[in-house]
Amino acid sequence: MRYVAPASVAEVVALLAGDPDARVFAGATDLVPQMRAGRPEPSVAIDLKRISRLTDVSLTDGTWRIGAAAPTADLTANAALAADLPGLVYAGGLIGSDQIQNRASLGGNLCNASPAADSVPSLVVNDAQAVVAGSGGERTVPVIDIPTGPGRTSLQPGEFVVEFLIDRPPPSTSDAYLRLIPRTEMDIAIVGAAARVSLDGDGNCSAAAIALAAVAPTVVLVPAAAEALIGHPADDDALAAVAAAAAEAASPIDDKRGTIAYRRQVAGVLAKRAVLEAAGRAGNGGGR
Amino acid sequence: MTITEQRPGYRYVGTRPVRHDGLDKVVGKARYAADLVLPGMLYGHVLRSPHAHARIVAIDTSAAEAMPGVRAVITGADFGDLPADDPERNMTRNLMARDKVLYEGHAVAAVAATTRRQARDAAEAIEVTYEALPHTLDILEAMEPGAPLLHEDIFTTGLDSEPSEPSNVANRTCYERGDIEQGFAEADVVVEGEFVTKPIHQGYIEPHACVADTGQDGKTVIWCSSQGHFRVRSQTAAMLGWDTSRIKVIPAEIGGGFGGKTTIYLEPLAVELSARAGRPVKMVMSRDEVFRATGPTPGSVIRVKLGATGDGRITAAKAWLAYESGAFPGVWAMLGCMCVVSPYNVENFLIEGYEVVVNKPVNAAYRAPSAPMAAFATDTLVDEIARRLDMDPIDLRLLNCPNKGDQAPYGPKWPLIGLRECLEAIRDSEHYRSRPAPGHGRGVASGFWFNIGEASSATVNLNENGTATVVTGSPDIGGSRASMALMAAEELGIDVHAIQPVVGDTEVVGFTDVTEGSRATFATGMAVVEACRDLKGQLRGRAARMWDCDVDEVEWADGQATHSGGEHEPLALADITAEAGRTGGPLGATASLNARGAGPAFSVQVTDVSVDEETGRVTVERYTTAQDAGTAIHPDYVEGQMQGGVVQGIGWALNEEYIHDADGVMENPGFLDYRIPVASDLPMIETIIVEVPNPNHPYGVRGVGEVGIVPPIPALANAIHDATGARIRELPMSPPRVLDAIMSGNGDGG
Amino acid sequence: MSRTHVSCNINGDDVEFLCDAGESLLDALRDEMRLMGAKEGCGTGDCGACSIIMDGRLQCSCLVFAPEADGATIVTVEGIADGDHLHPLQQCFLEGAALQCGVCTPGFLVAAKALLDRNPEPTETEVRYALAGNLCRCTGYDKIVRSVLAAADRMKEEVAG
Amino acid sequence: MAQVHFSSNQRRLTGGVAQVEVDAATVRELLRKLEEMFPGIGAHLDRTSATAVAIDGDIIPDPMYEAVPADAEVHFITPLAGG
Repeated sequence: MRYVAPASVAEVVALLAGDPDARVFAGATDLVPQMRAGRPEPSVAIDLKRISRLTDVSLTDGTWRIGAAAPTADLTANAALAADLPGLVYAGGLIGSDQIQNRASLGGNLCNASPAADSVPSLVVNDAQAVVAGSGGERTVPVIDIPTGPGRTSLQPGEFVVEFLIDRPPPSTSDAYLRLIPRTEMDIAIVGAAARVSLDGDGNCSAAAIALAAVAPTVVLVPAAAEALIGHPADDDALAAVAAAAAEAASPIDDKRGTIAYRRQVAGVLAKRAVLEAAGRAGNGGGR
Repeated sequence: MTITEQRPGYRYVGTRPVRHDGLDKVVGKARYAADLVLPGMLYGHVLRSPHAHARIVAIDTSAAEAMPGVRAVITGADFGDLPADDPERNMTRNLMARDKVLYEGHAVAAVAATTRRQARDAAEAIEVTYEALPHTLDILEAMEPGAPLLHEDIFTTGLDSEPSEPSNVANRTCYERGDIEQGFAEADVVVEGEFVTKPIHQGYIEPHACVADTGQDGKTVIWCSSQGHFRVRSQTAAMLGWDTSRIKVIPAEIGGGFGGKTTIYLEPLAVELSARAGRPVKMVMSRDEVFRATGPTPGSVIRVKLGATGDGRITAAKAWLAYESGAFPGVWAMLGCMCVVSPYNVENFLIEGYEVVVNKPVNAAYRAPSAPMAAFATDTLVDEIARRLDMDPIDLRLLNCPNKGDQAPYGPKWPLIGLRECLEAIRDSEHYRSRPAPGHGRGVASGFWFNIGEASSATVNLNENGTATVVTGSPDIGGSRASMALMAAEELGIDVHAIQPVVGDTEVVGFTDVTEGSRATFATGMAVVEACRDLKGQLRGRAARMWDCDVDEVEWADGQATHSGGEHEPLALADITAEAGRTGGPLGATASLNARGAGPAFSVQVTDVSVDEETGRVTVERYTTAQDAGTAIHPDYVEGQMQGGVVQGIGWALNEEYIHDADGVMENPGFLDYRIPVASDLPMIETIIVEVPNPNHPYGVRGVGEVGIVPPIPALANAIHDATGARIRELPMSPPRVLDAIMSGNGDGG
Repeated sequence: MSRTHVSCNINGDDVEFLCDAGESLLDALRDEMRLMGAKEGCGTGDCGACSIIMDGRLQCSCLVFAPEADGATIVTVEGIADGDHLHPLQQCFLEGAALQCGVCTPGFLVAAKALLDRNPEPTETEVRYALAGNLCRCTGYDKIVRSVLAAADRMKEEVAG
Repeated sequence: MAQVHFSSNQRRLTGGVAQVEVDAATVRELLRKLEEMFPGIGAHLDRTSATAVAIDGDIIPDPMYEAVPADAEVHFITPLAGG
């Protein structure tokens, strides 16, 4: 294995174009354990952390640009981002320990393509767009279109994610993410649920998005849960409908971390609670 | 907090000095086995079985031997086979498979090469031809006739008639007293249940590691991480067929053991590789190997039935216990039988236990081995009786509490024990007297562990400047060096930091058994005290020479010699050691002994939990443990043992488990999915040290290392029941299982 | 295969070493620099025994490729004390009996230092969450958490004094 | 006379006898006398790796040469392991 730390996106594109076994990384928090578990080493490990565009977090013209390799600790430390997108920032702060969060990135979390990735549901409910670079130039793709199954993405050979674009949420809008793990830290989500809720002047939901982690091969957007909410306040009836829709949308598997029945039940519970939390914040004006 | 019963005042014993080995450990200088580097050192790597059960048809090492950097390759054929009745035979067959592999992770071959990477690549290039065999993973299934057999030569012992067919059941143990039918007939309340637990790993943070340097003289030096370097020596000798005098074992600092480092895994392989390569060989396990190939504590199925009178007296107990011991039998079911009702006086009981082999890693001791699973069953049912009778659970336990002179279920009469005092300490604690917070549930449980004595040696040398060096053979896994120094300080009357406690290798100190069974401070401490008392006699003799008087005129107290007639100024220890060369030479003493009279240990614990009834997540909100230490020599480390044991029990109760797939492959061989508790999972663990001195130890010590792990499982199960009404009888009480119990309305039986 | 040359500053010393590209920084620290304070407990970032601070960030050195350290400033447990003067965390760990076997201790000290560097007055809960990436199997964490809180108090007094 | 108690497993070798009185100065002598009383039990109990002795509640592994006080209560038990 070779190690390279290019200084520009163009250099990365060139390295990837010439070598199908090359692989980009930011924190290597998935790559190293996979290598230790016996996965073949890449021919070249391309360190993205020395490209400022990949690690910067900035707000320009009402859009947050989050470098794909920015450590999630940098998101947590960014008060303005946390005010705008508290659910996403909280999700980033759930990924492993402080040690992990100083390396793990949203780009890595997305492209590792684990169904249980904590930050992906929050990216999805906030309609995040991924800027993807490849030999054909750059393109912008909705985040939800990137994972296609466990360990698989829609990225073409030679492509990698450069940054995420998220529009600042409008007023009276906020998001939340909750996950269920057996311990308090250091676990992979058995189920995760993200919600984004906008409230109108009467306290009714005017827009909503709910997405689930670890209940299907990829992140699942639950339009039925959003529909159940829109036009209503986040009251018991609406929340029960959200929970039912989320449980219905879940198509989980039995594995070492949880059972089908448990995941369905908890998907509903977490969806409901995430909506309640997001709506509570939205009712306080959201981030503004 | 310490609750003390009639113990004398001491000057050093019971104080909390900074431990002697602490500084090296906080600056990163403490040397563990994996930290050792020798010139020319090679790296060893073990090839392990991917199959749970398979016949080894052929092993071809030729490709591996031809690879760059490879200096030696070994397989089971390179070691002699021990006779069938040799007690170490199973150990040797665990270290390197012969004929068959018996679990996924079973060692098949090993390589030494110049770099770690070369060793690993070469190990993977060894071609092993397997013939897969049917395997058995489930304890009850393995007991059935017709189950896949691990061993052709296991015929169940302890049955009423000798079996004609081999089986996976190694032995049946039975303890019986009184008339069980009569006992249940007298009962107004009868409760029963089946309790199931999974294998649990000790989870020490330091993986097994050793370095072996075998010289051309046919001798070898081993540096290793072990709870007992004399056992490393004898077991390594047994596997190699060597005389023990060819082997010197130097104990490195040990990064946790909890019973898991009372046996060996790597050392004979490293010695053999080193002998063949003519170079030192280091072997360090990965975490994955630690989980797959080193000893967990058994999974179990335990059925208990208890009867009690309306006023709470337990009249009868019936227990059926099956422990899975992994690929080779152990003593786990027997120990479970001896513990299952021991915190209670029961006149009528029938206890039977079965030791069952399955295709999983060979079990090793883990902190009060076999007792926690048994306590899970019994103390859950005792809680059920208390609820049925509307009795306080502590009062119920006090009513049935054994005292000195009562007959323990495993036979002998109880010596002086402190269970009653522990129960009273919890009953009187602020925690127990306060009501649980709204929504919280409370659980109580008690636990028993024997504690053991065994052989220990100590040498105490006085230095010319009045300091002392205390050399023992007990690896220090939790602060025992500080305890040795405290006892020596108390005896000699010099400052605890004027004493340097050292763990000696196999060639500098007398034979000492493994640091296990909560014995180091008890047994090795006894040897230290005996050597110090010998020295005090010598010091009086030297003072007599210095004063030119009869030795009977010299008294020793508070670190100085005084003349009974008052004719001489007292001589401090340093005054005497300074003159030692002129009064008869160096001052030193050695004691070697079999420590007798280990004091049984009891712990009583109370916990409050909250349960998220929609997800089944349990949060431990508050925890208090009371434990009889006999005498706490260094209270900080007594508390540390209590707290560590409790938290291991919490992990076992809530989240830890071995998960195997249908092929017998472990699915969670890492700390990500084998979930030991993290700091944010826990509250402070409040401790109450109860001191009912052990009359058989000069300072009243009982071992404190193990019993703390026994009560947490039933305490938490009882608290979850209190919070939710759901009775959980299978571990771990993880969110899915707790939610399932809540939703299916599993309450108390009956 | 040729080895990679790395220049960095470790505990105040400018150093250079050669490593394989796929080697972890943990292995490089231990094998090349003979700094044995950081331990490997898991090799997968789950236990924190290999914690170091690299360019001000707490990391698991087992997850860092050694060549990433080129140009970096690294603090290991060996660099926490100020000469012979122990860091208050080290002193409080000793006085508070916050270690038993000691193998996790270097990682805890480094992680706790990173915490106090960024949050000098943490609550008990903040300490527990900040140290959740460091596993200890001996102590049940009680005395570790108390010792970190004690060190924070002591550092505050030192600043005030 | 020492009071020797037998566990359920051991009673299969004593024909169901739960307790006997034996006059013996050491465990070795005790085993010899028990063997005379219950042929076969000596070999069963003599496997020191399999049996320890509790004399008046004090558990002694490898007890062959151990003294047996007069009126001692003796149990043959499993040798203990520990963590």
